[in-house]
Amino acid sequence: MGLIAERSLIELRFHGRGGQGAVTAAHITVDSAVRDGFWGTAFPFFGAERRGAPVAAFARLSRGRVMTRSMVRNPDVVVVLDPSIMSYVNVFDGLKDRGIVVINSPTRPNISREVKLYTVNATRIALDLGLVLAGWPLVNIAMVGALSRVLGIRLDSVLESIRNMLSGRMAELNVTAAERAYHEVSEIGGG
Amino acid sequence: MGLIAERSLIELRFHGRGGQGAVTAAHITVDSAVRDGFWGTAFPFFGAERRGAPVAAFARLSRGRVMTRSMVRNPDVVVVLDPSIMSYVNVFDGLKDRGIVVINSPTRPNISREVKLYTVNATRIALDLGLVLAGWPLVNIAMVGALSRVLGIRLDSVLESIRNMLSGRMAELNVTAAERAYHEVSEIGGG
Amino acid sequence: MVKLTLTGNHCVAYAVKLSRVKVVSAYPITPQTTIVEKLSEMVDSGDADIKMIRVESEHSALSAVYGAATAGVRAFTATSSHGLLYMHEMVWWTAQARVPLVMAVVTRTIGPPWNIWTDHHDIMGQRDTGWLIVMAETNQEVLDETIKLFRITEDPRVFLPGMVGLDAFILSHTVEPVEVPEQEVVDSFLPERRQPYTIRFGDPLIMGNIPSDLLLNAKMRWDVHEALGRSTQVIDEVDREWGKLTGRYYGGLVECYRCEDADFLFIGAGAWVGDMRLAIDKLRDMGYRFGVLKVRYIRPFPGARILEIARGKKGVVVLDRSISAGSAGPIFLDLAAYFQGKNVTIPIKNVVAGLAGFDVNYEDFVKIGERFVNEVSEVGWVENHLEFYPLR
Amino acid sequence: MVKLTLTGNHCVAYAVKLSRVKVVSAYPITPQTTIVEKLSEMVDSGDADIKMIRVESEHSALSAVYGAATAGVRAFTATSSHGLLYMHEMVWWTAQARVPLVMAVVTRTIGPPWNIWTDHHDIMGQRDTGWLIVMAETNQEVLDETIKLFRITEDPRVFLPGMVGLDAFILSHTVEPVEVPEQEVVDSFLPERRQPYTIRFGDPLIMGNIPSDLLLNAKMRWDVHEALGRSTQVIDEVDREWGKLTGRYYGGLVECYRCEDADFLFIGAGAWVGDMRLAIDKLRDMGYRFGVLKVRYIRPFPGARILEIARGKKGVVVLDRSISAGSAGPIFLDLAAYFQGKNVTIPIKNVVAGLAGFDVNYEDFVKIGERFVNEVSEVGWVENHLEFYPLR
Amino acid sequence: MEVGNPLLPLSRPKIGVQGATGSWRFRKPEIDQGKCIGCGICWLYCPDSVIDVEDVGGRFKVRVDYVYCKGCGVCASVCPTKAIRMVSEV
Amino acid sequence: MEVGNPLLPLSRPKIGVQGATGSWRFRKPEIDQGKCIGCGICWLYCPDSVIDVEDVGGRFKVRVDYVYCKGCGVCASVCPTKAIRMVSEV
Amino acid sequence: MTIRDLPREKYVLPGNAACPGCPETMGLRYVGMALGRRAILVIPAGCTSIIQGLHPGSGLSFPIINVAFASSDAVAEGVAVAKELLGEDGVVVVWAGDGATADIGFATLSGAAERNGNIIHVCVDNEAYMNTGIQRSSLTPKGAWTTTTWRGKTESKKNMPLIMMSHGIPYVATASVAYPLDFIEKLRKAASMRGFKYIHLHAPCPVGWRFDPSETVEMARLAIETGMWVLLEAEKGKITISPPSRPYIDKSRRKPIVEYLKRQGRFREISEELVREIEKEVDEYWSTILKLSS
Amino acid sequence: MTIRDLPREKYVLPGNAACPGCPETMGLRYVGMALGRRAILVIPAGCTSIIQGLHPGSGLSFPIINVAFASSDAVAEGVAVAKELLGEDGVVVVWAGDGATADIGFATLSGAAERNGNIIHVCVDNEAYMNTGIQRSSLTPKGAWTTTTWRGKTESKKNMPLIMMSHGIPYVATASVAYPLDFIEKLRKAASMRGFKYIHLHAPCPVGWRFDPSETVEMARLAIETGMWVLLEAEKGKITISPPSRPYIDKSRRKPIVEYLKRQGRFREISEELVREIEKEVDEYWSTILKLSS
Ligand SMILES: Cc1ncc(C[n+]2csc(CCOP(=O)(O)OP(=O)(O)O)c2C)c(N)n1
Ligand SMILES: Cc1ncc(C[n+]2csc(CCOP(=O)(O)OP(=O)(O)O)c2C)c(N)n1
Ligand code: SF4
Ligand code: SF4
Ligand code: SF4
Ligand code: SF4
Repeated sequence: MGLIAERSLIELRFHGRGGQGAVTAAHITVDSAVRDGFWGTAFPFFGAERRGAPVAAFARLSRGRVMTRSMVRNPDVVVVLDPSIMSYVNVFDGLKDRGIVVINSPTRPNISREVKLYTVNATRIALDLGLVLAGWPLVNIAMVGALSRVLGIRLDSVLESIRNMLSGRMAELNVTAAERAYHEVSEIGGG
Repeated sequence: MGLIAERSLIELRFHGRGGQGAVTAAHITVDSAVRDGFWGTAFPFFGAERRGAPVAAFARLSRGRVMTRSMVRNPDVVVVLDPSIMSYVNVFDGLKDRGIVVINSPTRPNISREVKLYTVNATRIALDLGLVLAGWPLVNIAMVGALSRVLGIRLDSVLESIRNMLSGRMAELNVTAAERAYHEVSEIGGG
Repeated sequence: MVKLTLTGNHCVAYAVKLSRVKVVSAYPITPQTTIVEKLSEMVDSGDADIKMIRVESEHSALSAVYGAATAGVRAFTATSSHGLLYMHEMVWWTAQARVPLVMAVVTRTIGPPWNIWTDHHDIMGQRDTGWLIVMAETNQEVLDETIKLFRITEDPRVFLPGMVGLDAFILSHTVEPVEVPEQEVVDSFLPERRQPYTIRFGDPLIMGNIPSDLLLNAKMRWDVHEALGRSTQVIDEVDREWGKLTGRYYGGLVECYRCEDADFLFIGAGAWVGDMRLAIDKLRDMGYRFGVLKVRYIRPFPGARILEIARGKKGVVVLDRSISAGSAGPIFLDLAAYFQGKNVTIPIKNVVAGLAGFDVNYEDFVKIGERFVNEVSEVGWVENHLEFYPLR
Repeated sequence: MVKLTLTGNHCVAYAVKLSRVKVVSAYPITPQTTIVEKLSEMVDSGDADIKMIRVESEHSALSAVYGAATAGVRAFTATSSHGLLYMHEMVWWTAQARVPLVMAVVTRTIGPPWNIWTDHHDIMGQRDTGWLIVMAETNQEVLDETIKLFRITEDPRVFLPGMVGLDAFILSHTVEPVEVPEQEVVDSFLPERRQPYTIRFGDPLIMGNIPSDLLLNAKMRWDVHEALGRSTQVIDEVDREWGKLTGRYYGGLVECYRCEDADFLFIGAGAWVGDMRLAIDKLRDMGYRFGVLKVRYIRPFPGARILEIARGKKGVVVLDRSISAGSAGPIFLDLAAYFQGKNVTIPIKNVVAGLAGFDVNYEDFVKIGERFVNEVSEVGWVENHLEFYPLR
Repeated sequence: MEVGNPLLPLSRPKIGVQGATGSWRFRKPEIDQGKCIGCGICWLYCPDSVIDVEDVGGRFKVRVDYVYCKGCGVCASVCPTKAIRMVSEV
Repeated sequence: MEVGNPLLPLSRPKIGVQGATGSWRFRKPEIDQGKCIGCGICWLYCPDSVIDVEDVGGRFKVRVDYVYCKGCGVCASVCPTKAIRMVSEV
Repeated sequence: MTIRDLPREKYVLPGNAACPGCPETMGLRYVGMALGRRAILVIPAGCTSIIQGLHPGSGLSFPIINVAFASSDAVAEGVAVAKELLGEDGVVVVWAGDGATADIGFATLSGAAERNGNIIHVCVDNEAYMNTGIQRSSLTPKGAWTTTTWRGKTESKKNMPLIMMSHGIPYVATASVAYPLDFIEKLRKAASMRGFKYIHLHAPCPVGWRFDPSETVEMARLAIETGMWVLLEAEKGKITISPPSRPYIDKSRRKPIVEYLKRQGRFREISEELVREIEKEVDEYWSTILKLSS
Repeated sequence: MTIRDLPREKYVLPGNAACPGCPETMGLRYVGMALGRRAILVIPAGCTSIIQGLHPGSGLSFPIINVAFASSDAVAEGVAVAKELLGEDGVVVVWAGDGATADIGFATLSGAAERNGNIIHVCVDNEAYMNTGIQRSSLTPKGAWTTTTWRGKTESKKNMPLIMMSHGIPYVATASVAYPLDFIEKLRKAASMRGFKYIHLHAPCPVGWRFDPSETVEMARLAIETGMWVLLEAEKGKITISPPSRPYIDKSRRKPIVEYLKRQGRFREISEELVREIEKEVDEYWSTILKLSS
């Protein structure tokens, strides 16, 4: 029994860079939750993404149908795929009080806000598995693994969803990545 | 003092063939009447004319502004530029009782309707003057000359109008044609 | 002032020349063609100092005059029916670019089947785009409104393009007496070209890149609507001034004929208003006190002006020469919705007639008027607010 | 029935495939592109038995599917914004040719400035053309309506083309759970292709030459309007049957949420209706009894159905995501004019919001609702029936 | 709604769709059967399909349908033996 | 309504219109001034105008504006003396 | 093939709405003779829209889709694709004027050509917009009067055959109403090939060019004999000059160009200088096509 | 001209919205270097619309009219005509992608060319619709993957330079982002001529072609070295091969075409047979242009 079962609506924001798969991460998150019997929507920040530029994606998870279609203005959860963008983008913008932040980071980041902080070294996982495209570690799916643990989505649902969305070797590598991240994610406590 | 001054509205229909200038005839008729202080409108039958095909044009003459813009359904006056089309087209269609008919014809045509009939040999006039284009005698302006007499439009107004609309040799030949037709037109009486 | 007998299309050409338009680009289509031909003739004979761009389509025609206008000169185009539809994207574009320019639309129905006769589907289909739209009843009005539109569209309170509509054949190809003003009169009336911005060599001004502030962008769009609102006053001023100069004042957004003491009104736009005038004279002879309210401006829609005049009447017949299929005639929609918005309850009947060029004249209007009075007095309202004429 | 999480655009692609469309032709434009891409992928992977014509423009896209449809097969296209404007001539053409076909329109605002976000100017601008127009609120509805449209447009009582509108990004690119029906279900629902005539080799049938009888031609045009009228029943039947097959019945032309006991209604179309639902729940908590009436079909305009539901209410707010500049929002115009025609006096407020993609959510609707109730109770009517949101 | 419904914009082929187009004529082709060698060239070029040919012993017998002949004169101009003469009807 | 009115769709040139695009980078060009022969080829090809050159005694002195350099690596690939090396920043 | 071999069924019916001496009806008759009941015609706005006469009759006896001005090749490709899916066999022909082909419809044409859509496009080239009353098109020749070029067009005729060859389509041919057998053979050849076929038919129009309607064929023939118009075929970038034009490879056998120009009212006011310019352009064109036929 | 002679003013500003390694910004920088403050740019929808970044700023420092996709050459001609009337001197440049040039906007382009409108049209050819996410255009080469040709495009790249030469305009040239000085010289030459000038700029796009952004210039150069793209100029129908391509007139000096193809992700699944077909087409193209340069 995790967060997802406790709240009627969870709003999430994913931060990454163009080409890093933040939208796919949001999609798989929703798809997994749906497999667990929840409802969800996911959508990109509607802009012209360029490879490498900071981008955001959004998701909403809920017990019943999600009615609102507007932008997520005050997320409950923020997922940071790429910690380096934190020096350019205020990833905490609008985050609810005592909100949850899941960061891809090898170390404990320095955060001057009261949040529930989780980290996982998704980059390490990706590099270990050889999940690299054009020099970029592919961390997005690993982050979904970590996030699912935080939210209380069943890991099996996540793995099913990955296998459904991807195929072949990419699917299997990402399944492994998600599993590892699921287990390696750790809570750091307020910053 | 002719017909034009007597009636509040005179509706005219001109019959000819595509290329024969029925529209121009209607236009000059109106233009001449306007020079005499009347109001008038003239318009073609709105169709895709082909050279040689029977066509019609319309005009309305009036003391005050002509308000209606609809087709002339019941003309007071019918002008036939080319008698040969009378075997294909019912030029009397809708003509008002005791309506006026002005025909380009060397002879008295056989007409089984009660009309006020005028004829003028406009073809002869055109051929005499060498008003011929691609084998066709140009009778349209001569017919305006004849018509103006019937309606009571001043010949000077017609000649002015011709000179204004056409230029050079064509203007002068047509002025002569209109003058001749004005003087040569003759009333035949009911048919 | 010379009095000439001119077709509606030649009136357009004269107006364009008198307005000292610098660039014309247009593509032939029946029944607009004689506008382009006349202008070409004027240009080629040295009679008009205009540069013609003889484009390969209507989309390009409006694009070319848009380019010329953005670059700083007065520009004009003309089209009809399918031509208007083909340039539709640019119709939207030019309004939102806030570039003043003028277009004549010879209103013609839309195919298939191919059909060159008048109805108003083409021009009414542009009523969302942000253009001013004025419909002419007579050739004189065609000439006058074309000239005035340059002044109105170039007014800083407006800065939008505008179109003048004239009915296919029954104006475009019909000659009637027209007073053509002297060049000096028009010169005194039309100021130098004004526009909100001009693209110039050496001045890096960028038009049209993606907005960062969507609310600001929404406000840009709303300002197109507001500018149309502001234009109502401009139209009034300009119409009055033209009236003073020429003696021809049309009443601004709408024109009335025997409205004051009328119980019932015909409301419509375009050339057939002449037949409405005749019809109401007959209807009055028959004991029905009708008046005619001519909607000159379709955009801005003169709801307030119409209401002022219609308030207190026993009934109104709105005659539309097009239909927004699946709803009703567009003038009716604008008008009835406006009345609803002001909580005015007058029976309004929408008669859709004259589609596809089907000829409608004063006799038809007499029938329509008579029927309407009977219906209203029997039912107390209208049985069916939308009717096709002639009824099957 | 499989439950998948899909974007609105992928729902369109699935629906097209399930409807056994034979020919697809479309031209890329953001945010429609992923429809074409997905279909291309399905075709190239052998997943769908469709022939794609990869044209060079939207005018040609609609032309190509028009040709295919006239020749006898089920055909589909999709576009958005400027693409829709660019094919505008063919939008008119296909309706008057009476050729059933289906188009998805990802609603996007119109430039300049370039802007890819949603509003409804593009699709609402087609409301005169004779097409059926249905607006979706959810991805499920996108999928369902696309399938149903084939059935409705190919019904002999209708025989007109139809478009389904889905909001840019907030449907087109948003994933949510969708039930995708089995092929057999769709097969049992959709009959073989029917159309009023088919061009065949060896059979000299001529489509579209000039009419001799203008009244007959006028009646052809009127029949487009009448066919839209007839489609109301077809839509109802089809929606019920689909409901039986899938458990998803939407109410035909309109859908209601808490309308019965409401004093006030929000009326609107498209994706933002979800936020209206949320808003009225909150408004009810605040003591204002609101309901939501979702206009599913823009054409045929469901005036009668809306009136049935709205009759007796204390007030109505019509939310338009576009404006007919110089008049008012198009849904408002259709609706208020209809009410006027039926002599129904309910205060109606037209709020034009969400232009150019400006985000509007349930909080905004709460504000709008509250303000409206206050205004109506103070003024007894509305002060100004047209308002831009957010107010300056 | 199906083929035959008058509200559909459909037509069928019809001889004389524009009426008796012979009335457009102001000159008329007359064939001198003596000069005619039956080559069929006039038939080949007549823009209006109003020349009909019949095979008679390896030669074409040529006939003009004057109800529809518009009098263009193309037949006369292409005839290699000048067997066709355009005669004025004005 | 004139230039400057916010309701007109007009823009003016601006450095950094898309923000500090250096943040897009995951690798960084480092110039080995020892190897650099000052030919200016990197300046010529840099797609983003973020290489600035200064004429110093008939040779170009080259400097990268890292605030905006997107790290594409074009400069490195065109440098004839391989004086530019792309260094990972991930 | 001789005249005797041609079918006699009428596809252009007597009593249609064309002008006397119309080159378009001539051409349509040849399309009927070449393809007969195998053809569906797609016809954009132009004189042929009128020629059909008034609904509910038609002066043409083909299956016809009249279509919007700029849409024809796309519509035709749609028809062709559908017919192939339905297993119905025949030839889809776009019959389009010079305006529909080379101006407003040019992107549509070029797009279908690039996709190698399986249709035949026939451009019936009367060198102006005749249907709307003789306005300039991009295929109007230099110096010609039209109602939008009162002092003669200042630009040269766009070279559509060459442009279409540059599209690399399977078949490009030129034809003339004066050489019906040549045109019919080319149509049949095109119909036997798969992919996009372009045939450009030279069609002198008495109304627009201002000559007597009896001279339509003569005028078309003069265009060949003066070398102003060249009959050819191009397959895979290789040009073959067709028999009627072969004699005129030898410039000395060509008639002087003025003989063609002076017969037409539209060139009445052409200057000698312009005539020389046109002569030069004709020579250049011949030299280009001869290069490409080597 | 050497690098040293080039102006240093920035027309493409740092911090614009282009992808890393973008060939379009490269090209725009050369336009700035060639024409500087003399240019007004007319830009249809495409990547360059995005590259400018968000209102009210712009990453490009030219006077720019962004225009509807199919309208650019007509808008540009309107601007040019107006500026001439106003007596303001400068160069109006259409900067359009391959889609805007050769597909939806082709009739507009061709029309302006036929009228000999006084503008320069630069086609920046990245061989697909990149702005909307890599869809096929008529200039996408045979065999290339795009999101609308998952198994590779089956048709050949439309030959725009040849087609524009067939328009008989005063100046046609091809260029490449790998040869900036050549491009700049051609732009300046075009700017010095009156009438319609067409320059086709080959612009390899890392995003759409699937190669590392550092390789943009390399890829462009390989196109020249393999003979896939030929730098040339054509004036009055006569072709001159430009210096960078001259060595490759000699086929033996060309690199094998696979060296170019295999470097790009979009050709990953191309068959050997198709490669041979492409080779054949390249040879044919060379033979055509060599004929026309003689
Ligand atoms: C979009 C659009 N623009 C203009 C027209 C008007 N129009 C109809 S036919 C025609 C000219 C046709 O010229 P061409 O293609 O050369 O054929 P021709 O009439 O000479 O046979 C024009 C301009 C139209 N129908 N549609
Ligand atoms: C009428 C219309 N159709 C479609 C679009 C969508 N669109 C915008 S840019 C683009 C592709 C541009 O491709 P190209 O011209 O090759 O330029 P690139 O993006 O590659 O620079 C498309 C299809 C549009 N803006 N307008
Ligand atoms: S005159 Fe013309 S229409 Fe009559 S038969 Fe001869 S060619 Fe045919
Ligand atoms: S990496 Fe790219 S953007 Fe950075 S300096 Fe080098 S070429 Fe310029
Ligand atoms: S104008 Fe010319 S092409 Fe058109 S119908 Fe008449 S003769 Fe034929
Ligand atoms: S997609 Fe290609 S052409 Fe477009 S901005 Fe990115 S790199 Fe440049």
